[in-house]
Formats: sequence, structure tokens, C-alpha cells
Amino acid sequence: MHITEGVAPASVAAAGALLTAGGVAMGLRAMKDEQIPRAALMSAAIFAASLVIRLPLGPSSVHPVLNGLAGLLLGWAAVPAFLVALFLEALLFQFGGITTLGLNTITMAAPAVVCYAIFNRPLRRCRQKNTAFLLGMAAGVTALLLSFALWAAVLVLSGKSLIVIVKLALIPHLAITAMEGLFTGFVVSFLFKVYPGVFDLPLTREGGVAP
Amino acid sequence: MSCTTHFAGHTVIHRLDPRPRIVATLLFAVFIALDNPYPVLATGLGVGIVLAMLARLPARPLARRLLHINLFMALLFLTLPTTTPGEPAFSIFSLPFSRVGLHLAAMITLKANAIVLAFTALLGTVELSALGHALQHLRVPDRLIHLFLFTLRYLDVIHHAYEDLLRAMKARGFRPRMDLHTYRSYGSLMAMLLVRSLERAERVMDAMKCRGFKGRFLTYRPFDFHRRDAVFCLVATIVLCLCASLRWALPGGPQ
Amino acid sequence: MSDNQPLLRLSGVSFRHAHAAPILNDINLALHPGERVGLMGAIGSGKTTLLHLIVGLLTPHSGQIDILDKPRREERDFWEVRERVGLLFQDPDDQLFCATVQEDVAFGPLNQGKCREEAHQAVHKALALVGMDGLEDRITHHLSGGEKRLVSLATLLAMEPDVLLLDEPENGLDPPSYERIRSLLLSLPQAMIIVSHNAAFLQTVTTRRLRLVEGKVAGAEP
Amino acid sequence: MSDNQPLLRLSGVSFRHAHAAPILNDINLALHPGERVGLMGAIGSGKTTLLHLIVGLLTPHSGQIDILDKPRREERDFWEVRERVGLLFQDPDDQLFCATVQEDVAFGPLNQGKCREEAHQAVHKALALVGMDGLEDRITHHLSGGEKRLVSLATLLAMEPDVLLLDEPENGLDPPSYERIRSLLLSLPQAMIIVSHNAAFLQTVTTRRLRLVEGKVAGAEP
Repeated sequence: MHITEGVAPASVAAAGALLTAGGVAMGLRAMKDEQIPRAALMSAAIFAASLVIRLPLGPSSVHPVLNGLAGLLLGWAAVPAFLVALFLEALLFQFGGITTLGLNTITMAAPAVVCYAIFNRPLRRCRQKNTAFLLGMAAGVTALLLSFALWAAVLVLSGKSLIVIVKLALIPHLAITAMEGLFTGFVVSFLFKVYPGVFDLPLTREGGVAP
Repeated sequence: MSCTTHFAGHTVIHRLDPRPRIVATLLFAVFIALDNPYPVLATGLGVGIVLAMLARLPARPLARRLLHINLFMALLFLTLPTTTPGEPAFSIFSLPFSRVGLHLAAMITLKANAIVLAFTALLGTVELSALGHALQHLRVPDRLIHLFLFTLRYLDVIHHAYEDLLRAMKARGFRPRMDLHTYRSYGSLMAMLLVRSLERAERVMDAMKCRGFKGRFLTYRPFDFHRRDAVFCLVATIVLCLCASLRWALPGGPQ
Repeated sequence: MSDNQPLLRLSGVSFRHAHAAPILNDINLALHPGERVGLMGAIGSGKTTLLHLIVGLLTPHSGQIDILDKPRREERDFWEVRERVGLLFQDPDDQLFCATVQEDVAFGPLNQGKCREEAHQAVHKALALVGMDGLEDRITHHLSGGEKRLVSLATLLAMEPDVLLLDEPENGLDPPSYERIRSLLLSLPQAMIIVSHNAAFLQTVTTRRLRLVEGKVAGAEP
Repeated sequence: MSDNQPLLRLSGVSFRHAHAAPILNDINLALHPGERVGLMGAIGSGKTTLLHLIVGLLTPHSGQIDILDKPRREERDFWEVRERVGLLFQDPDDQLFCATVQEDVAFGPLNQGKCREEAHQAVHKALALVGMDGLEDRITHHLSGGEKRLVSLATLLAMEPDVLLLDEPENGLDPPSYERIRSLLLSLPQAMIIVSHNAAFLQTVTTRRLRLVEGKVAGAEP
């Protein structure tokens, strides 16, 4: 679901870069120096998982995207975290690209921040394991649907005829979204049981309370 | 095994200061991504190929990267000409392929390959932490750099932890299937590694405190700017200027 | 050696990592029912590698591995092996990855295709065997070092294996946990290969002892 | 005990995690210049906790900690302590958090307020001490286990501490690296507390040995 090098015209790519710069500034402001190791280790775990884990889906398998989870755990810091992860992906595997780095960051990180805004607070208030699972699932599904919408918007803005690519990707993407929801649900309900304080961490950033 | 290795080597490109390489790559990529007539794109592709040869990029990994990009491009060549309305260039099985669609697909393909080649040759050859520090010298915010360096430092550590746990799961008879048990197990694996990452983050923070960290990150790596770097800057400027003048001089370019 | 069929036999097995010196060089080894074989050797001598070869997590460079009367070569051959040969990892944190003890011990039986009810019974039985019954709902991650070791062992026993491969099962345990593991191992009917640095421990627990030196099995010790 | 002032002294120190049984209970301990004290005990007996209390990463529940002739209570008190007491962590991957050896070893000196030139010299000197000079530009995560341990030690030595606290410095090393660490520790002038499971190692390296049992220092061993 990356936007490949060369697809986006300069104006669209520039808009993406500007939006990303704003989001990154927000993310960096919400983070203190001593929170950097924690943000980096969490995003490294998420990034590594998205490379290593292959969820079986029909005859094939797919990697989880995990931007809903990243939003729940990192809040605004998800934006710089995704910028770093996507830059590394472009360098190491040529997924995405350098001119589309801003667009790809927005596509992944904006839904993460939205998930944080919607689901983090209910998750911290929730007392039931099954509710935690459902909230996690909702976050996973919401993030992937939003990402798809943004990705489609970028392609259509880049050239009206690219809508055919969007149409081709729609059905597989819905299947991936369902799986991502289940997977995120399981991860969140595990964390809820074992380490419930983990969902408070993005908040300590903004409040400036010591970790 | 490491998942964070760059294209190491000892070529002329590898020896250049990473800072001008970053600037040149960015300018080149942005320029190529603009609307350009074919001769400019062809020149750009040529520049990319020359850089890849100078950097002696290993054939197999480079081919894999280009294949990855060009599979998508092949999809564009199949879909765009058949769905974009316009004067047909030719038709296969009475399915018309429009000239406009072909033009669009060809433009994107040329742009992508030119940028990927230059990007891989100039930046894919920099050791990744050096790249981070070079970006720091280029005024990228310190916190973003430290986030990058920490992520890089622990990516392999976490990757190994994943592999160890996956191996232990396999040893207990785990075979991935499309069922809830599989998803739940992978979910546990992911969550367990998040918990362990958080605990490691605390220990890393402790280690930093023990070495006098008081809230401000101080790291530093110097770079040397040699005469060969000045030559590189000069050549890069000339190439970019030539491409730019070609773009504005040719019919079809912006007036 | 007894004349009954060995549970597992390694014949001329060698292993090396890519572009490195061989770690194991022409290993011959057989494990018979009822045997508890101790395996010693310096760090890096290939003890863990040997255990991983037996369950097919690594593939030998040459030689043959026969387990339960069949040669085992490919990944598929080892699917059956892994259900009947349990491997205890050195670090319980590598073995335990579920939220609760219950889920972790049930993981193996569920992989074996057991239904929830059967798995539940297997969990109960295995935890009772290691003396940890009643702790089903504890968070695995919060257990002490000794408890984690016992739960790891329970995750294997729940699969009702014929053979146990134990990688330093006594390492770092406090005296009560050490004693508990020791008497537990003596009471289990499975054939075992036990890797350890602790000669005194192996002396009391195993029926014979071997030492890995420079990639070879260097003769039995008393 | 000698009559000169101890470098550090713990008097009646107790520690427990919230809502848990005490890990350390009324600990009394002093370290004098030139001493190398070995500290043994099972997993979870509080050895690491003790080291973390000394550098102020944990705060004791009761009791007093005097280091370098001053009582130390608050975070700020420990800033000076951490510049003069170096703690080697169990896992070098926790300690080495920078990309290259050079940056990692320079991190401490830079925090001590040294300029780049001075820090550079400190790095050079520390790496030479552990026999790793010339490896300044190596990528940290490409180092072997033994090299990581040596570089970790160099990160401490670069700060020129008076005391070293070493948490299992020999654990998991292959025989050559083990020997290297052993002779290095014998050659260093600093007073040390060395935590280990390895009695033989402590026997050859330390001047006296203590054992933590049930939260108490259970008398010196020979």
C-alpha cells in the first residue's frame, strides 16, 4: 500500500511533504529527550513485526500494517516514528520512495493519530478484556480503512486514470483490513492483561509528566 | 543475519562525504519528479545508470529492487492505456490501448527507475548511522535523528528476538494456518515483544543515566569534506543545470 | 548399547553456519528409551545447535537424523517429530510468549489439533506434574525465574512427548527450585538429553554423560 | 576491615517493589579502595537490585547509602555518583545504545562536560585499556558477544571511575573472551563489586566473596 516512486506529480508530493513536516513537528514537540528510547524501541518492535510476521490469508499471506496499534501506543509520536520507518524501508527495500516519503508518512501516520484521538481514552477507561479486544479491533480496522482512503485520494489526485488501480486494490484491501482488525484486537487485549499502563504512555508525553 | 545493512563497498561513490550526496539526491529526485519531456527523463535515467555503475551496486539485490518497482509499472502499462480515453495507439484482441495512457505509464516508469537508481547508488551506499549523522549536520532536528539512530540500533536486536520466539513456537508444533488460533498466537508474539521492548527501553534509559545523561542528548560524529567532494558538488551542479536547461529549451517543456 | 531400537539416532551429522568453521563435525549419537544422557561442553561448542538439529530448527550440512524409526530430512518430516520430542529452551523468555500460564501451556496441545476441552485437561495435568496447578490464570510475564522454568517444562509435558531435550534446565535457579527441577526430572519417564555446565547436577540426574569438544562427541564420562 | 574510609557504605538498606515481599532486607556492606568483592546468589535474590540502589536507579525503602563520604538520597545526589561509579549492565545491548563504538564510548565523557577533543582522547585511552583500539568506527550491533562486553567496559572506563559495579561480566562468554575479561579485571586499579553465578570466576578475580540469601548478606565465604 505504499505509493511508489514517480507516481505522484510534484505538486501532490510537495503537499504530502508539507503535511508530514507539520505532523513531525507536532510529534517531536510532544516528546522529551528521555522518551526517545521508548518511542524508538516501540516503533522498532512494530516495524520489525510488520516485516517478520506473515498472517495467512487464503492461499497467500500478508504482513500486518499495525498503524492503528502504533497510534494507540505512540499518539502524535507515531508521525516521526513512521517517517523513520518508511525512510528505512525506502533505503533497505525500496518500498515507497524518497519523493513519496511525505505522502506515505501521511497515509500511514494520519490514521494512527486519528485512532489515538478516538480509541486511546476509552481503552484506558475500559475494564473488560473483551471490550479491550473490540476497541483494538476497531482501531485496526479504522486505521486501515482511513489509510486506504488516503492512498486512493493520492492516486486519484496524481492522475484520474489511476482510479483503476484503486478499484483493483479494493477487495484485497478489505480482506487485509479484516485480518488487521483481528490481529490488533489480540495484541491490544494481551497488553490490556499484561501491561495495562502501556496505553497511558502517549499521554505522559503531552502532560509532561515524568515517565 | 542483519536486516539493516547498506550496499557496502570501496568505490569512488562510497568514499564521498554523505552530506553532498544527500543534497544532490534530493535535488535530482525532486527535479525528475516534475513534468519533464522524454529527453530529460532519458538523461535522468542515464545519470542513474552511470551512478549505479560507479557505485558497483551488486546485480542481484539491485535487480530485485528494480523488479519490485517495475512489476507495479507493468500493471500501469496494462491498466492505464486500456482505461484512459483517447486516440488508440494500437489494439490487442480489439482492446484499444490509448496513446495518452501509454504516455502516462511510460513517464511514470522512466521517473521511477531514474530516481530509484540514483537514490540507491548515492544513499543506499551510506552506512545507515552515518546517514543519520549526516542528516543531523544538515539541520534535521536532533530528536528526529536520535529517534532514527535508536530505531536503527534496536531493529536487529528485536528482529532476533522475533526469530527466537518464532523458532520456539515452531518447536512446539506451530504451523501458521488461517484460523483464530494462528492470529491469536501471532498477536501474543507481537504484544510480548512490545512488552519486552518497553522494559528494554527502561534499561537503556538507566544505562544512559549511569553515564551522566541529564535530559539532553549529546552525540557527535565528524565528517571530512575532501577535494573529491568538491569535485562531486561541481559535477552534480553541472548535470542538474544541463538537465534544467534541456527541460526549458525543448519544445513541450514549460514556457 | 541396548539392542532395542533407539528413539533417535544421529549418524555422521555435521553442521556449520554459512562461511564459518564447522560447529559440529561427524556426530554419532543414539538415545534409547529410558536413557537420560547428559551433554557437556564449553560455551559455543555446539550443544544447543545439536538440540536444534534434532527438532529440525536447523538443517545439517551432512549426515542423517533418524527419529522414531524414520529418517528426517525436510521440514515436513519434522512436523511429527516436534509433536513427540519436546525442546526446553535455555531462556524461558524465549519459550513463553502468551499472556497467561493457561494459554501458554495450551498452545502445544492446540497445535496438535486438540479441541479446547482436551487442551484444558492437558494443561491441568501438565501443571499438576510440575507442581504448579492452580496457577493457570497467572500472568506468565510476572512469574519468577524458577516458576518460568517449571511452566516452560509444563508447556512441553502438555504435548505428551516421548523425548525431552533440555537446554540448561537448572541454570541460575535458587536451591529450592533447583531441587524441584532435579527431582521432577528423575520422576519423569521420558528419555532425555540434558545440556548443562553443572557436572554435579548431571551426575545425579543422568544415566550417562557425553562431552562435546571441537565439534565431536568426545567419549563418555563416568 | 581496613581503617581507611570506605568508598561506599550501605547501612541497614532495605528495598521492595510496590506491594511485594522485600527483596533486600537490612543490608550492610562497605567497599574499601583496592577491594574486589564478589557477590553471589540465585536468580531473583536481589544482586542486580543492590547494584542499582548504589547508583540511584532505585531508591531504598529504608536505610542509608554513603558514597564517597557523602550520604546520597535524591536523584541530584547521584549525578556525581554516576560519574565516579561505573555500572556494567548484564546485557551489553542495554548498555551500548549508540550506532558506533566511538559514539558509545564518547557518550559518558561528553556528558561529563568534556569537549570533543578531550572526549576523543578519553575514547582512545579507554579502548586501548580493554585492547579494542582501532575499532572506533565499528557498528555496535555487528560486534561479537565478547567484543560487546569489552566495549561496554570501555564506556565505563572512559569516565575514569573510582568504583566499578559489574553485573555478570563473564556470563555467556566463550573461553578466550572469558580469559580476556578475567585478566583485564585483575589489572584494573578500581575497587569493584562483581556479581556472578560462577564461583570459580569469582574465586580467581575477587578479594572476598559474599552471598545474598533471602535478602540478607549471608556471611563471607572463603
